[in-house]
Amino acid sequence: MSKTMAVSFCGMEMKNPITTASGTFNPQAHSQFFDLNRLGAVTVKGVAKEPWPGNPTPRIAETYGGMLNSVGLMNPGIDAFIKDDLEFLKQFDTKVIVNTAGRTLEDYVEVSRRLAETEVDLVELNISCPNVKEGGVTFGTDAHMVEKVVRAVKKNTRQPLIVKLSPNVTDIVEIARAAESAGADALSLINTLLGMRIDVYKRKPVLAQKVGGFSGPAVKPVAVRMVYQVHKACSIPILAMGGIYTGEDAAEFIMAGATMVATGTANLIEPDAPVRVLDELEAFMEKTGVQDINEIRGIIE
Amino acid sequence: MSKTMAVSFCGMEMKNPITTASGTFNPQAHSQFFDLNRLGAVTVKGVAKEPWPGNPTPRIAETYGGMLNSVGLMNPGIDAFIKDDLEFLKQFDTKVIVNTAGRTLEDYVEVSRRLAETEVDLVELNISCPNVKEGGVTFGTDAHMVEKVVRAVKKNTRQPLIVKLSPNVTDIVEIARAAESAGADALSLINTLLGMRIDVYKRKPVLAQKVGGFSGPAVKPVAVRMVYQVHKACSIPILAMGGIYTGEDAAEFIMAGATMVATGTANLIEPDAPVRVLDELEAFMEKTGVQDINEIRGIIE
Amino acid sequence: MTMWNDGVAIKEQVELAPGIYRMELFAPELVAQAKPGQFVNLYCRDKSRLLPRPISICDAIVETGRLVLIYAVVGKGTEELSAMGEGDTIRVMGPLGNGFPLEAATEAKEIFLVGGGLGMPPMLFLAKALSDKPLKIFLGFRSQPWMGQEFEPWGEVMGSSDDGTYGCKGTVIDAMNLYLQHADLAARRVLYACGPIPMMRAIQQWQQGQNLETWFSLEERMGCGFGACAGCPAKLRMPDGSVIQKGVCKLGPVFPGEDVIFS
Amino acid sequence: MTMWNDGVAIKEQVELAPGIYRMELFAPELVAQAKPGQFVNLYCRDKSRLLPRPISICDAIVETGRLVLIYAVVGKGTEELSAMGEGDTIRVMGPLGNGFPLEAATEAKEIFLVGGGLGMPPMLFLAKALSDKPLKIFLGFRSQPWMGQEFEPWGEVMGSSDDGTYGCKGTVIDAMNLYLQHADLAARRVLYACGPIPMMRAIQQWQQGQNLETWFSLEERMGCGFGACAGCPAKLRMPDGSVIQKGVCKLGPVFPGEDVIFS
Ligand SMILES: Cc1cc2nc3c(=O)[nH]c(=O)nc-3n(C[C@H](O)[C@H](O)[C@H](O)COP(=O)(O)OP(=O)(O)OC[C@H]3O[C@@H](n4cnc5c(N)ncnc54)[C@H](O)[C@@H]3O)c2cc1C
Ligand SMILES: Cc1cc2nc3c(=O)[nH]c(=O)nc-3n(C[C@H](O)[C@H](O)[C@H](O)COP(=O)(O)OP(=O)(O)OC[C@H]3O[C@@H](n4cnc5c(N)ncnc54)[C@H](O)[C@@H]3O)c2cc1C
Ligand SMILES: Cc1cc2nc3c(=O)[nH]c(=O)nc-3n(C[C@H](O)[C@H](O)[C@H](O)COP(=O)(O)O)c2cc1C
Ligand SMILES: Cc1cc2nc3c(=O)[nH]c(=O)nc-3n(C[C@H](O)[C@H](O)[C@H](O)COP(=O)(O)O)c2cc1C
Ligand code: FES
Ligand code: FES
Repeated sequence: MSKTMAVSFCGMEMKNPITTASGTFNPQAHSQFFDLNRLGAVTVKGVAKEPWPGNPTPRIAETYGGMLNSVGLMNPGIDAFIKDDLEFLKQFDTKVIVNTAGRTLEDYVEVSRRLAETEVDLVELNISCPNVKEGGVTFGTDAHMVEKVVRAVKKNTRQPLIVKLSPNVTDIVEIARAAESAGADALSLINTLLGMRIDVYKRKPVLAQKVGGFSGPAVKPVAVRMVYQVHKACSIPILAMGGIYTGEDAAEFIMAGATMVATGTANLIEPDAPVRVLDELEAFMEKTGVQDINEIRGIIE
Repeated sequence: MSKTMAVSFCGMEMKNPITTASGTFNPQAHSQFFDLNRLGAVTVKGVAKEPWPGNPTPRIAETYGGMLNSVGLMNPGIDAFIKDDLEFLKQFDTKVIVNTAGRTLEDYVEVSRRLAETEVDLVELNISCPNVKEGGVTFGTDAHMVEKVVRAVKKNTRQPLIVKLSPNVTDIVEIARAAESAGADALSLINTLLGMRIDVYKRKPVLAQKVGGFSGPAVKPVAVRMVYQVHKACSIPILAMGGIYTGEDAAEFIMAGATMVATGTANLIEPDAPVRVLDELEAFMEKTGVQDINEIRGIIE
Repeated sequence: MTMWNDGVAIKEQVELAPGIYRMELFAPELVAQAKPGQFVNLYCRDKSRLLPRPISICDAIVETGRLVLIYAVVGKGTEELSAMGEGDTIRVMGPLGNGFPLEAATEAKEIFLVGGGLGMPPMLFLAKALSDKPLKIFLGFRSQPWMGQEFEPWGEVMGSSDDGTYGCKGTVIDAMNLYLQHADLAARRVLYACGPIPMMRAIQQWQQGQNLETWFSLEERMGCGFGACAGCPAKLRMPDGSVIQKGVCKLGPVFPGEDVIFS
Repeated sequence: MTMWNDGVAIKEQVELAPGIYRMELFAPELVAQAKPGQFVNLYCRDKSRLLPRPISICDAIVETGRLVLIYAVVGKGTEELSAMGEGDTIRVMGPLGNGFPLEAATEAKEIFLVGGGLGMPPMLFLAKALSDKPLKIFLGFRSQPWMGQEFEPWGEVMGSSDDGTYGCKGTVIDAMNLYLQHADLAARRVLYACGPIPMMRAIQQWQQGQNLETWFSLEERMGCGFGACAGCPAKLRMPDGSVIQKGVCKLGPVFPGEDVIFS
C-alpha cells in the first residue's frame, strides 16, 4: 500500500503520527515487543528534577472499559533518567518526547533547563496530573496559572514545548488558549479524568490514594470532543490521546484535528499496541482511499 | 432475608433507595417489564413548559462501555405530561420525581409553578443538560448562575427541590455548595459528560448535533468521585447516578454518600434494571451482613 | 407482550454471501406473536458494546418456533454475531414495533412489495402473510443477488440490479416502470417498502400522481428499541402541513410513505 | 523472551473445590522458558474488562507443553475464566517476573516451602524443581484441603488448617514449630513462601534470630505485568535503613523476605 504517513509537528518531521502516551510506555519493557524505530516518536514517563516515590499501593484499579491509576509520577529523577532511559533510546531512530513533572514552578523550570542540555527532541509539560497534591493539576485547571507556568517554562526550554492539558475543567478551550498565548508550541490532550472506585466488600476505595486518573477506551468520547473543540479554537498542533485502541480510533482523532496521536492504556494491555494502531491506520487509509495522512486532519466541520 | 431498605429523602419516606434516571425511563414502556410499585421512586423525563421537538437524528451513538445521546430534552410539554404520564402514574404506589427543563430562568419558574398544582412528590431541576444551547448546561456550570436559578425556582416550587448537577466542571464542590446555599433540598449527580464520536467512514460526527451526553457504565468512576466529594462538602442528601448497572454499583454510590440511587442507561438495555439492581442490592446486604441500608451510607472516609 | 430472554438458542447460522448472514433462533413465544415488519433487538455478549442491534424479522415459523434473521456485517456488533453458531445463546428482545399494516392490502387490486439491499429480509415475512393477495415483488440489488428464490412461492418476483447481473439493469423504480407498461395504471395499489433511504426517497417522488398507497419501513439509531429513550424519532408531515415526530421503534418502524420527511 | 499469544488453547478445566479451578493450557514455548515463581497474565474475552489477571504458574510440563494454573473465582474476571473449557482459547502473556532464586537453595541443609491458600499452587512447580533437595513442604488451609497430594512425590508434606481438618490445627507457623522441635535449629535453612500477607508477615517475625534465609512471593494490583506502568511497587528496606521500591511484576514477584515492608 505505501501511504504517506509523515507529519510535521512543531516544525519537526515525524515518520508517522503515532507516539506513546507518557506513563504507559517503558522503552526497555516495550522494546521486547516491537521495534521502536517504527514510531513517529516515543513519549516517556513524567520526570522530575529529583526522584519521586509516587503514591502508596494499590495504585491501579480496573473500571468498566478503562482503568484508574494513582502512580503519582513515581520517577527516578532527571539524572537517572538521562543516564538510563535516554541512553537506551539513543540507539533508535525515532523522536523522543520527554514529559516533565514538578511540584513548583521552579521545579518545572529546572527540569526544562536540564533537558535543554540533552538531545531530547520535544518537551511535554505535564500540568495536568491528577495524582499529585502540589503542582500537577493545580497548575492545569486555572487559565491564569497555566499562562504563568507555560510562560516561565517556555523561556527555559530549548526544545519545542508541548503543554499537556487536563480534561477536568469546565472549559477546555479557555485553558488551551491560555497555553497557546503563553507560548506553547503544541498541546497534548487529554490527560486522565479524575475517578474513584470503591471496593464494596472491603468498604474502602480500591486505590490507597482514594482517587486516581481514569483512562482507557471508556474515556474516548470526552477526549475526541475536547480535541475537536481545541482544534477549532487554537492554531498550534495537537498531540491527542485518550482511549485510542485501534487504527480507526487514531483516524477519529486525526479527523477531529490532531496532528499526532498517542496510545496510552492500550500499551499496557497489548504491548505492541502502537505499531498495531499504526498498521491499522495505514489499512484504514488504504480502505478509504487516503493517500497522505495529512489529507484527513481536521476534516470534521 | 428481609432487609430494611427504606430511606428518608428530603423528609419523605421512600420504600427503598432505587429510582430511575430522568430520560431513561418511560412509565408506560417500562411498566410492561416490571412492577413500578417496587421502586422507591420513579423519575421521569425532563419536561418544559411547552413541547420541545429535540434535536435532529441521529441522536444516539454507542461508545465503549457507554453511549452518547443528543435527544435534547424532546418532551411533550407540561400539559401533555400532566394529562398522560402523570395520570398513568397515579395507579402506582411509588413517589414521583419530575425533572424540569428550561431555556430561561422564567421557563423553569413556570414549570415549577405548574407542578406545584399537581401531586408530584419531588421536582428535579435539570440545569445540566449538555444538549440544549440555551438554558440547560449554561446554567449549571457557573456557580453564580446556579445560585440565581436555584433561588428563583425554589421560591416557586411547592415540592422539595432536587438540583441536578453537571459533571462538566472544574470543581463540582463549588457548584454543589452554590446550589445548597441557594436553597436546594437535595442534589442529583451526575448528569451526562459531554462527548463526541466520529464516523471515520462517513467523515462526520455520528450525532447530527455533533456532541452529546455521555452516559453508561463507562462514566461510573467520575460519578463516584463526584458523589464522594460532594457528600464530604455538603449536608443535603444526594440522589446519585452515572453508570449504575448492578447492586454492587448501587452500594458503591451509597457508601460514597448517596441516599438514593438511580439506574439510567441500564434501563434502556435491560428494561427491568431498576428492580434487578434492587434485588442485587438486597442480596449484597445479605452477603455482607448489612441489616439496614442506612448503615452503609457514606461510610467511606 | 414483548419477550426478553437472555438465553435464546442459535440453531443455525450460514453465510449467504460475503458478509451477509442468515441466523435461525429458537424462540417459540416470540415467534407466536411476531408480525411482518416487526424487529428484534439482539445484544452483544461483549459488554463493551451495550446498545441493541435491531434486526428485522425475516421469518417467524410458528410450527418450529424458528425465528429467521438476515443481516450484514457492518461493524463490531454484527461481526460478533456472525462468529456465533449452533449451541451458542444470545439475548433477544422482541417482537418490537408495529410492523406493516396488513389491513391496508385488503381493498387493493395489486400489492407491490419492494425490498432493496438489507431491506429485503423483512419483505419475505410480509410476502408470506399476504400470499393470498396478488403480490408483485420487486427486489433490488447492487449486483449478485443473495436472496430471491425464497420469494417465488408467494408472488411474482421481479429483480433489478445496478449492473444488470440480476433482473433488469437499474433500480426497483425501473423494474416497477417496466411492469407498469403493461398494467392498468388506474388500478388501486398498495406498496410496502424497506430499503436504503435513496430508494425510498425515489419511491416517494415516483408515487406522486399515482393511485398508490405506500408504507415505508424506516431505520434509525436506537438507544432502547422499546420507546423509552426518545432517541429514534421519525419526522412526518401531517395533512395540515405541520410536522410531527413519532418514535421509529415503538410507533414504527413502518409509516405512511407520503408523510415521511427524509432529512 | 516473554510470549504473548492471543489464541492459547485450553485443554482442560476442572473445579477442584467450590470456586477453585485448575486450568491446563497448551503453551509449549511459554512452558519451555517458565521458571518456578513466575506468573502469566490472562486476559478476559469480555472487553469491558481490560486489565490482566496475573496467575502464578503452578506447573509447566515441558514434555506435553502443558501450562497448569490454579485459581480462585473472586470477581468477574476469574468468573469468566471459570466458564471456559476445552476448545476455548485465551490470550496469555508470560512467563513474567523473575521467580524464585533456585541458587539460594544450593548451600542449605534444609529447604522449607511454605504455601498458604492460593499461594500454594506456585510452590508445586518449585517443589518439582528442587526435588533433589531436602524439601519440607508446609501447606496451610482454612479447612478442607484442595491440594496437597501432588506435593508428596517431591518432599515431606506437613499440613495445617485453622480448624484442624487437615494436618495440625493452626497455621503454617505452628506446623513449622512442630517440625523444628525435633530438628537441628542451627542448621542453615532457606524458606520460600507464597501466601496471604498475614502469613508472610508472621513468617517475617518468626524468622528473627533463626539461621534462615527467606524469599517471599508477593502480589500487587497490576496495570501491565511487564514493567511499563509503575503500578506495582514493593517497598523494601535496605541494609542501610533506606527504603527502596521495586516493581513486583518485573523485578519480583519474589523478594528477600526480611527486606519486605508490609504496609
Ligand atoms: C428497525 C431496524 C431494522 C433493521 N433490520 C436489519 C436487518 O434485517 N438486517 C440488517 O442487516 N440490518 C438491519 N438493521 C441495521 C442494523 O441494526 C445495523 O446494521 C446494526 O445494528 C449494526 O451493528 P454493528 O455493531 O455491526 O455496527 P456499529 O456501527 O459498530 O454499531 C454501533 C451502533 O450503531 C447502531 N447502528 C449501526 N448501524 C445502524 C443502522 N443502520 N440502523 C440502526 N442502528 C445502527 C448499532 O445498533 C450500534 O448501537 C436494522 C435497523 C433498524 C433500526
Ligand atoms: C503475581 C500474582 C500471582 C497470582 N497468582 C494467583 C494464583 O496462582 N491463583 C489465584 O487464584 N490468584 C492469583 N493471584 C490473584 C489473582 O490475580 C486475582 O485473584 C485475580 O486477578 C482476580 O480477578 P477478578 O477479575 O476475578 O477479580 P476483580 O476483583 O473483579 O478484579 C479487578 C481487578 O483487580 C485485580 N485484582 C483483583 N484481586 C487481585 C489480587 N489479589 N492481586 C492482584 N490483582 C488483583 C484484577 O487483576 C483486575 O485487574 C495472583 C496475583 C498476582 C499479582
Ligand atoms: C499508568 C499511567 C501513568 C501515567 N503517567 C503519566 C505521566 O507521568 N505524565 C502524563 O502526562 N500523563 C500520564 N498518564 C496519562 C496518559 O499519558 C494519557 O494522557 C491518558 O492515560 C489518556 O490516554 P489513554 O486513555 O490512551 O490511556 C498516565 C496514564 C496511566 C494509565
Ligand atoms: C437518552 C437519555 C436521555 C436523558 N435525558 C435526561 C433528561 O431529560 N433530564 C436529565 O436531567 N437527565 C437526562 N439524562 C441523564 C440521565 O438522567 C443520567 O443523569 C445520566 O445518563 C447518567 O446516568 P447513567 O450513566 O446511569 O445513564 C438522559 C440520559 C440519557 C441516556
Ligand atoms: S430507541 Fe429508544 S425510544 Fe426508540
Ligand atoms: S504492573 Fe505495570 S509495572 Fe508492574
